[in-house]
Order: sequence, then C-alpha cells, then structure tokens
Amino acid sequence: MTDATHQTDTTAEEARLKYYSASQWTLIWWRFRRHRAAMMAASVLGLMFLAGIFAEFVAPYGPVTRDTNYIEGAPQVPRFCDAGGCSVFPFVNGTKTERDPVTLRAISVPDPEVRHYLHVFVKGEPVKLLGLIPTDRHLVGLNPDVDQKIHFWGTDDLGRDVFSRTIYATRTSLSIGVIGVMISFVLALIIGGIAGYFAGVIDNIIQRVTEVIRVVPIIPLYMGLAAAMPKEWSTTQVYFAMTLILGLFGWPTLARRIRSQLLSIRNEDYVIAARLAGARPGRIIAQHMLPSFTSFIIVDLVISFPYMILSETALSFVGLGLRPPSVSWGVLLQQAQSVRAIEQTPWLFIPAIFVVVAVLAFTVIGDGLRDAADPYSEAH
Amino acid sequence: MPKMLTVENLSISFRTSEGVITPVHDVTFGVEAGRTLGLVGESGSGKSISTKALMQLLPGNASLSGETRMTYTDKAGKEIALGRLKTGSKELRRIRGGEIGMIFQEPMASFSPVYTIGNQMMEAIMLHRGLKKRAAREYAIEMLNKVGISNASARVDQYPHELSGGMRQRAMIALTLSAGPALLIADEPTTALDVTIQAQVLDLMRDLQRDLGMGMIFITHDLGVIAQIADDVAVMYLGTIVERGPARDVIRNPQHPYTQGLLDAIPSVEHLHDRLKPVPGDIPSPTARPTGCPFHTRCAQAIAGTCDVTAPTEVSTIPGRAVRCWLHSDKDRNAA
Amino acid sequence: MLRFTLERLVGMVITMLLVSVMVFLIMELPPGDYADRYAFRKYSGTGVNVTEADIEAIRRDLGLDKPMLLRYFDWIGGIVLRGDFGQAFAFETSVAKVIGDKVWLTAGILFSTLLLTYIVSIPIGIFAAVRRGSAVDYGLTVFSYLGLALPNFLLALVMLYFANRWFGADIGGLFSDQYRDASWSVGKVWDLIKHLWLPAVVLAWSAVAIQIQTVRATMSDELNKLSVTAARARGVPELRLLIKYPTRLAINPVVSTIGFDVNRIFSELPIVAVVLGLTELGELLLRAYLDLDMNVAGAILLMLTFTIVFMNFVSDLLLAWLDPRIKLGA
Amino acid sequence: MTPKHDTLIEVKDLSVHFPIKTRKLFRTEVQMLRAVDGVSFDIKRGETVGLVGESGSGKTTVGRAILRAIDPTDGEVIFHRKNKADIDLAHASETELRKVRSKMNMAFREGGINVHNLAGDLLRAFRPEMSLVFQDPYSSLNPRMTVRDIIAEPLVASGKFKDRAKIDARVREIAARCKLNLEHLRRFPHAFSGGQRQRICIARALVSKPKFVVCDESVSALDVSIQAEIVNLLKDLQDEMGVSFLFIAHDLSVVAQMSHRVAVLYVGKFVEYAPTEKLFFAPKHPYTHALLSAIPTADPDADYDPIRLKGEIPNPLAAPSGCRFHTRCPFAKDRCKTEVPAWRELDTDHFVACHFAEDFNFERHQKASGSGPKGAV
Repeated sequence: MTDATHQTDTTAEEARLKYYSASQWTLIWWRFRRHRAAMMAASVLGLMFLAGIFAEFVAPYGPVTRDTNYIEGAPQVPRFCDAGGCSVFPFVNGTKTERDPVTLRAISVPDPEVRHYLHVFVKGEPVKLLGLIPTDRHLVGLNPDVDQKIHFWGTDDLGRDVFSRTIYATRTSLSIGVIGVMISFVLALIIGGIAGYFAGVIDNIIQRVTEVIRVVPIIPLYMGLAAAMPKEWSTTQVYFAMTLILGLFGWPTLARRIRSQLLSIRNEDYVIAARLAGARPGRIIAQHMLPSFTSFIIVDLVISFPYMILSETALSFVGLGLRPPSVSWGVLLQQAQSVRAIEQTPWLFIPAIFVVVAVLAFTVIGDGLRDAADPYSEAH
Repeated sequence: MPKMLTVENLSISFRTSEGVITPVHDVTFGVEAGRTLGLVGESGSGKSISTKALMQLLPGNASLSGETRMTYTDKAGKEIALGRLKTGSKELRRIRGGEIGMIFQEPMASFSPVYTIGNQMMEAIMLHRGLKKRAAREYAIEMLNKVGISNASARVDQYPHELSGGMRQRAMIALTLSAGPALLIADEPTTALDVTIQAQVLDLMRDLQRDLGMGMIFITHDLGVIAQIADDVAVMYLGTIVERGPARDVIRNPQHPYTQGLLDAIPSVEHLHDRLKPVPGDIPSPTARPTGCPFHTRCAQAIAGTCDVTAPTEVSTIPGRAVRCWLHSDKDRNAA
Repeated sequence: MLRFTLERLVGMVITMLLVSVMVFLIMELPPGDYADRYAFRKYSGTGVNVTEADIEAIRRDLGLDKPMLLRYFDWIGGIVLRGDFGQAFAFETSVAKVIGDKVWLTAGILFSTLLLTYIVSIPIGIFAAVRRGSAVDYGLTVFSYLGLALPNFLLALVMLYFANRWFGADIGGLFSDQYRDASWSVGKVWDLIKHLWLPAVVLAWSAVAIQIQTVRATMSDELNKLSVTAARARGVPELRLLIKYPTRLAINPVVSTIGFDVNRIFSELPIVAVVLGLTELGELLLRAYLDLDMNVAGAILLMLTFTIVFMNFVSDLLLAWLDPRIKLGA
Repeated sequence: MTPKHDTLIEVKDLSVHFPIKTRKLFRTEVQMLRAVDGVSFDIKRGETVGLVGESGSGKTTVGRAILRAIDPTDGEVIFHRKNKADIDLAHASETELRKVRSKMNMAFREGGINVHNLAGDLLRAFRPEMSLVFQDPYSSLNPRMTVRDIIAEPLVASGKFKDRAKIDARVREIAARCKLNLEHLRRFPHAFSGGQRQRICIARALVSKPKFVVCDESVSALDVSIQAEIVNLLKDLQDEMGVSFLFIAHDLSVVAQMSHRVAVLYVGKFVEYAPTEKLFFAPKHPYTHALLSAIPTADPDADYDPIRLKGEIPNPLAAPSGCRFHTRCPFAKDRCKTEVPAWRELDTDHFVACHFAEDFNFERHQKASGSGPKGAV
C-alpha cells in the first residue's frame, strides 16, 4: 500500500458513506452528470426553451414585421473589423440599395462606409413579455435612432427577419411538443394504468385498440385529422387543434410501456412484501410502484418529444399543420421547399438547424437518462 | 502422476469504470491426469474466472499478469503454453473442446435455444473428430445413450427447451465429451439441479471420468460435493488459493482458518441441535480487497501488524499440502 | 405451425376490421359532407346556382342520406366484394382509376427501401456490437443520432440538391421525361430502377439508424450469453460462431419490427414525395387530403394500413420460423 | 425434543390449483396445475416446521397460501387464537375479517404481543401477525427506500402506529437484534451485501412481532459462511420472541438444523411429516430416504451411496396416478400405480403416505451430538 492511497482513504470513506445514503434521484443525478454529451444537450435545450419563453425579448422584431428595405437579404454577421479598422464593440455595416447590373432588380448591398453598433437592451417595438408584461426593450439590436434594422440571419421574400421568426417559431414548436407530450402522457397513464392494473378482459380490449392505432401510419393519420380542421379556424384554434391531434394519438407507445412496467413491477418481490406487510393498494402504488417507474417514464417522455416536434414540422411543412401567419419551424421551412430555395436563399434553412438540434438534444438527453434511470442495475 | 495442467502465478485484472480490479491473485494449481481437482470457494472468490482464463474465454477488458504460466500437456504429450496461444489460431480451437472441455452451471443457457441438441453436438463432433454428417449423428446418439438419456435417437432432434433440467445437463455432458477432451472443466455443474438429480449427475460424471481417464477440474461452493468427487482440492478466498492438497486430508485436517471456518459453518444432517458456527463478518466486496492476507478481516486468529499488512506466501507444512497463512509460516513472518 | 398461422390470420382479420372502422371515421371527419363538397366543386365558378334541394338530390343519389352504419357497410362491402372504393370527385372518376398503377410504384419504393434498410443495417449493427467501444462503433452511434434527428424531407432536399449538382437535373420523380407517360416496357422499368435509389435512400435513412442500434444492442446481449461462451469453449471458429449463434438471434428483433419499418416508411412517404416529386400513393394521399377528397384518402389510408397489418402477420410467421420456442409459447 | 406447544396454525386439506391456459385455435384449453393437492399439518407456538421438496414440489405455494399471498383453491388454514374463536383464513371473507379486525385493533393496543391469533390474509388487520422472508434479499427490498423505512413498513402500512417516535423505537429495537446499527438505518439497500440484506428482511418480518413467519428459501442464496449466521439469528429470535417458523428449503441439512418437525413434499403432496430426528434418522417413506441419501456430506470417509432414483421429477401438470412417487420408487408395486396412499399417523406425530411404510427400515446412524466440534471431522 502506498502513501497516496492512505491519503485518499478518508475521502474515499466519506464518498462511500455518501453513496450509501444516496436516494434514487441523487444516484440518477450522479450518473447523469457523468454523461457529458447529455449534459451538453441539456444546456443547449435549456437555452432554446429560455429563448422560446422570452421570445418577445430575445427577438429584435416581431414575427411578421416587414423590412421592405431588405427583402430576401443575406444574414448580417456582426463584426469587429472592416476596411476602416477595428473596434471593441461589434457592429454591422449599413446597407444601401443598388440595381443589379444584370437583372436590374433592386438589391441591398453592404455599405462599408457606415457602421451601426450593436446595443443590448435596446428600445424597439413595444411587446408584451410572456403576453403579460409590457416592455419595449429587446436583448440586442441597433440604436432605435438608426433608420435600419439588423437581420442576423437575413430576411425572407417579404422582408421578415428570419432570426426573430425562428425565435418565435421555437416557442410554438417546443410548446406544441410540451403540450402534446403532456396530453399523451396523461392519456397513456390512464389507459396504460387501467390495462396494467385490471389486466384480464379490459386489458385485452385496450391492447386491441392500441394495436389498431399503432398500425395506422402516424403522419398520414395526423394529416387526415389535420385536413379535417375547418379552413375558417383562427390560428389559435388551429394551434390547439394541432396539439390535441398530436397528443390524442401519441399515447399508444407510452401506454404500452406503462402497462408493461406496471405488470412487471406488480410481481416484484418487494411489492409482494409490501402487500404482505398490510399496505393498502393506494399505498403500494404511491410508495412502492410509482417511485420505481417514474424515472423510466421520464425517459420515455423525453424520447417522445422528438416525434411530436418532427410530426408538427412535417405537417406544417406540407401545409396541413399550422398555417401562416402562425410561425413554427415547419411553417418557416415551407418557404424552403425547393432546390431553388437552397441555392438562392440558403438562410431560410436556419430553422432546420433548430429542428435537428432540438431533436438531437432530446435524443441524447433521453439516452443519458436511460443509462442513469436504473441506478440499481449494477448493484448485483 | 504427471501433471497434465500446471497453472502458476495466475493473476487476472479487469479494467472497469471504477478502476482496475484484480479478482484473481497469484493463483497456482495443477491437475494430474485421471484425477479430479476440486476448486471450492464462495461467490466472488474467482474460481470460475480462473478456469475461463485457461481457454482465453475472458472478456476483452481482462488481462493476465506477466508472471502467469499455464502449461498444458496434450494427448500427444506435447507441452503447450496456454496463455501464449493466438486468438483465433487453429491450435487454440483444437485445445478448446478437443483437449479441454467445459460444462457450465446453467444447462439451459449453455445451449443455443434455436438449434436442436443434435445440431450442436454434431457441430462439435465434426469439428473435433473429423466425422461426416451422418457418422456424426450416429456418434451423437451414441453419446446421448452413454449419459443415460433414453430414446436418444428421438431426443437428438429435440430443442433444449423440450428437455428437463437434469436431462439438459446430461445432454451438455454428452456434448462436451463428444469432442473427446482429455481435461474436463465442470463449473458448478450440479448447483442448479435438485438433490436427487444432482446425485445422478455426480454419479455419471464420476463414472465417465474414470472410464475415459480424464483429468477434471470441478468447481463448486459445496464442500459436500467436493468430499464426494474430488481427489485434490484447492480452497479459494477472494481470488487467492488459501489452501490446497489431497481432498481427504484437507477436509479432515484443515490448516487455514478459512477452510476450518468453512467446514465448521456447514450444517450437517448427522448432527442436529448443535449451534452452527458461522465465519464472522461479511465477504469484502471485490473492489475493496483488504490489504495483507485477504482473510484477516474475518479471521479470529489474525495477528495484528502482520496479517493486515503483508500477504502471506504459500508454504508447505505437510508434504503434498500447501497453505497460505502466517500462522504456518513463522520464519517468513519474522523475515518480512 | 398450421394452428399458429391460422390464429395469426384470424387476429389479422380482426385488426383489419377495426382499422377499417377507424379509417371510415376519419373519412367522415371533415365538416360538411361529400355532397356539399361535390356540389361546390362541380358548380363553383360555373354560374349555376346550387340550391339545398340540388345538394339533397346529390346526397340521395350517392346514398349519403343513409345512416352512418349502413354507409360504412356499403363502403367496406364495396371494397371487399367488388374492389370498389367509390367515387373520386376531384377527378370525376372512380377511386380505383385514380390510384391505378400507383400501387405498384409504391410497392416498388417500399420493398427497395426495406431491402436497403436490412442490407445496410444488419451487417453494420453486428459489426458495431463486435467492435463495441471502437471508433467505428462511436461513429455509428453519432450517425444513428443524425438518422433520428434529420427529418427525412430535409434529407430529401439536401440529397436532391447534391444530386442535381452531380447528376444533372433529371433525378427527382420516378421516371425520366421520355418514359413518364409511356406504357410499360423494359426500358421504363430500368428507368424506374435508376430513379428508385434516391427515395429508397431517403426513406431508409431513419430506419437504418434505428435498426443499427437495435441490432447492435441485441447482438451485444447475445454475445454475452453463456451459449456463445460455451460454443467458443467447444472450439467453434469465431466467424462461424458469430453467424450461427448470436446473429441468428440478433436478427429476431429486426424481423419482429418489419411492420414498424413499413409503418415508418409510409409515414414519411407523403412528405418525401412532395420534395422528390414522386407520383405514388403518398403524394396522392396528400393531394386528396388537401382537396378533402376523402374517398381517395380513405382508400389509400386503408391500403397502407392493411399492408402494415399484413407485414406484421408476415413478420410473426417469419419469427416463428426463426425461433422454435415461439410456437410452443403461443 | 419438541416441547409442549399448543397449536398455532392448522392446515387442513389445503389445495392450490392454478389454471394453465393453452390457447388452441378458436378456444382456450384450461389445464389445472395442482401445485398443492390436499396438504394437512399443524404448526405449534414457538415451533419451526421445516418444509422440504425439490423444484416443482409446491413448497413455496404452501407457504404463500397460508399467508394468503395466493388464494387457496380448497381446504382450511386455521389460525388458533387463545380465548377467541378460531379463524379460517382460507375462507374468511373481507367482511368477516374486517369484523374481527376492530376487536383485534383493541387487543393489539392493549398488549400487543399477547394477541394470539390471526394470520396472513389479504386483510391488513392480520398482516402484523404473520410475515414472509423471501429467498432473494436483493429483489425483496425496495431499493428506493431507506432501511429504516423498509423495516418500518409493516408498522406504518398497518396503520396501527401513528406515532413516529414509537415506530422509530420499535424499528431500532428490532434492528439492533438483527445486528444492524443506527447508521445502517439511514442507508439504502444498495449499500449492503447479501447477508446484511437478509438481516434487514428478517428485521422487517419481525418488526410487528408476528406470531408466524414463513421463511421461503431464506438462506439458500447465501454463501455457507453467511448462511450459518442467519440460521443462528433466526433461532435466537425464535427463542426471544416465541415466533413460529415455517422454514421452506430444498437444502435438507439447513432444515435439519432449523426445524423441530419436518414435512417432505413431493409433486404437491406430503409424503412424510415427523419430528426432525425421526424423519432424518428413521424415515418411513422411500422418497425421504432417497432424498437424505442424496445429500453429499463434507466427510470424505462417509459412504456416499445415494439411492439411484429413476428418471426425473414428474411435471405437476401430469402428476402420476396413485402414489405420485411410484414412477421413481425402487419399491413400487402395482397397487402404488392405482391407489392413492392414505395420509396416516404411523407413530406419534409421525405421518406418512405410503402403502408399505411399515415394511421399511431406513434407519440411519446418528453421530454423537453436542460433543466436540462437529466441523473438525
């Protein structure tokens, strides 16, 4: 035995004692923390949610605000240096309108003579933060006195700011995911719970119904339901109808999982022990069964997010989901349906990066959680 | 008797996420042709891993120490360094099955569920005996008959799940022996069986070993089984052989406190109403192997300042026996 | 085996029956009924003034005034007994005509996608499991994540963009211009095959990603089984051992999810079809939905779902054939 | 040896049949698996009854049926209560049990331990009187609860203890008896080894001061050196608390150490039931004899000559006619194939089910007991 090991003895002993009295959630957290990719994904996702929640503040402009001076304009990347030297603060060059020498169309070109510095907490359009708190401050932007707008990610064919639209779309898409998952979770909990608890005939019937819903291809099914939405519905109605559609048919997979979890946990020795100890069914479920499977259910919830998000995106992409003027990732991508769009206005694809990153993040977190969710798997 | 297998200074380490653990530590034993070595120890003592190392069956994160020497003398009398065989070499494949056969604790799990018993037997027979398909099938049926499976010509086409536990273990024995090994390693072959079935299988194995003149390593945690089947015994505790020698002598006159404790703890049907004598304390976890003698944490006779500091070396107090304990090696202790 | 097959067959028919009810309900879902839409479509812009009575007449003509249950039986009866899916109003013809040989094109896309999925994912999944923890394994995991995260329509766009650059413009769709309206010939079939690979790659993309992970996971489990160690201890050569023992069992979950793969492919089909300009059932389904031509939509949805149910049945049989334990446990 | 006890539990003709459904085309065929088929015995206060049998003999089912963890198909399980009407647990309905419950609550409050009676049924009221120690100490402890909460569960769940301090006092007391310290109580099960976990299970089983505990293969999964410690602990606790055990095991030597009387089960039926010494040294049933002879002893000089039984243990779904052992019995005659042997008392307390029990003399030699350490053979 070396000196080094002697020194670490006491800390190792402390660590062991801490481990001995660590509860399920502590153990899960310890294991999740070790999963670096998942931790990173979690922070990325956290940022996305924050941006979505405070969209009014983060986005410099409204989702439908047009900048007629800058139509189909390229992204303006803030810089520190230009021909005229460097500065400590980031700025963008001004733009001026010129005629394209070939097509003779009016186009915006950078004007290296003018510098517009970026400001934080600038005054801009008056908005209501979270739909409640009125403010006219925005995270970043140009000095309101300047007669120019900043478009970090360019503008679309109507001169709407892609960055702002993407931020607002993030709110819509993520919230549809959250509400959709919640609805299907509640349904799954009730349906799977009934099947798993009563077993027998009820279980058989529920299994049949679940089976029928599971064999219908999900996007065509969603499309059918979405197609049935009356054309005259308002954007809010469509939004809620969409979450409902996604939620109402998202439950079968979850319900199956809950059912099988219930059935297997019901026969665990420790649950039988609780029953023999005289615990009432309510207590058995609350004290013994639920804590054992909540972590697994959370994993399932996390990994069912991507399906919601992708479904919404796909439906809106083909025009059966949310409709303009709503903005969601799918709605935004509708403008980028053709090869022509990729060639001429590639920045319209930026929302796609959001879709990919969000789905990736949910999947990676789901994997990290799955590894961590059963902290007792190594125990024996 | 010539030794057909000698294992010297075998140490096995595993790289795990919690660092390197060494479940087998400096293990030395040998098997004589036609004799049975019993390897006895409680769960986690490393008995199974030690024998898997012989045939390079350990997982990828395992490694043997540099001092390890494993020499096997094959049927033709050629000495083979087992640790040195290349993975995937023809020589290794000949040793596996053809020279050294293995039987495992779970007969259900050691068969593939999707092939018939006959299919899996014929594969081994064709590999090691060079027989053609038809002849291999005949031979398989003959072997099934030999291990006492009735109606063998029908059983040969059955799937493992169609046999009962005892039958499956017989079929596994038939499968292993059909490749014609000179040394049989049986890893707790009767633990999963009922007593009456265990008696049948032990009987069968003893008879077959005698008839075929095989060497055998019999791994078990049950000293009762050892007493009945083994000629020699090696007692393992936490990856170390603490005592070895002829089975009868070791059981009659155990020298290591652990062997004594183990024997004392066994309940017996011959003596009722005596209070059992447990070995005090719990078996340490393999990740927290005690320093010095691994048994000192539970040893009533531990010598403070010696046993908990330095690991004893193996000494031979009685001819033919070896024990690894400070109580039996005073000179060494003073020297240390 | 016969009993098992019959049992599954009965199960399949029951599922199909329930599916047809559900599809019928979806067809009934849009506001207004077929007569309304028919009248609107037929006479809008023609200056003819359509009265309630006219619509009522159309309704009677089409039998829409009957109760829902009766209409369901008319509909499903027509399909089962006469192969008649009803009228497609958007095209003034029968649904069967509208669908036509699109069924075969769709089948072509489906099977080439399935083939591609399994040819790629099974060997790679096995390789990843055998080389667990290697750089290749790690790379495949990253690829799998991308497979899940990159929506197929985006992939389609990207592929289309690059295909356009490298192979010229004639890559979208299922046929070159000269064959599009030609009758079937060897040349046309060959042309189809030349065009099939792109949709097959796009549609197989996520299925490959998922199946690689499935194969890798089960293969890793199987590799740790005692039966594999036992076979190794008998001196079975490594490659043969790999194929005979763990692989045989590792493809079971792949076989058991054939239905799901078909489901996923059909799910992605309409959207990929829009981007790639494929003229098959998915694209037709989307158009029918947008036009609210629910007879066509219902017929296609029913066909797709029945295919999935049938593939589930096939996968059950395959599984029973692969694994002798299943028949007994049935 | 067996001291004079009065009867605590009386099992009469207990049967447990499980329907086994095989799905045929268009119909489901139901076969009855007679896991336990007409078993009668009794357990006295403070006594340990051992129950041995090989796999598929139904020993676990007997134990669980008495506790009403499984509902018996037929028969009676009577829990004798001092000074009160006996209760048939096999038949008691929820309402009946509920009626007794209120009285029981009172009794429990008055004296606790002195409530003689009642036993395991689904009804929580009786739960504190009976409990179960499982085989696998890993799966029987909820990994998400602290040891304190696990041990306290029977007290909390029964709803009789509302006062946390009282619960804590009781938990600490029983934990100390099971050699667990205060620090242990704060930990979660993952901190413990197999032997320690089994001590936690025992503490949980005994915390409510039950009259009757079923130990279902409770030491089988443990290593020999730990097993002895648990056996000793159970014996000590029995002496201190006067609890009765039904000790189920497939290992006859452990049963011999633990039990006052032993019952041998073969394919759902009892073949023999006798005081331990009679059963082990003068068995009257050929199966008991064969079982005993099959135990390998750690004595290299003992003649190990197991009776070679033919074939395998029959599948309970297709139990043999007549005497169920006739397919493997070396002494089987034609009569055994057709006629079910009666369950009869051959000698005081010595029950056997064999037509020819009187003809057998399987006496075995008993080694001197109590003199010298038996380990150093």
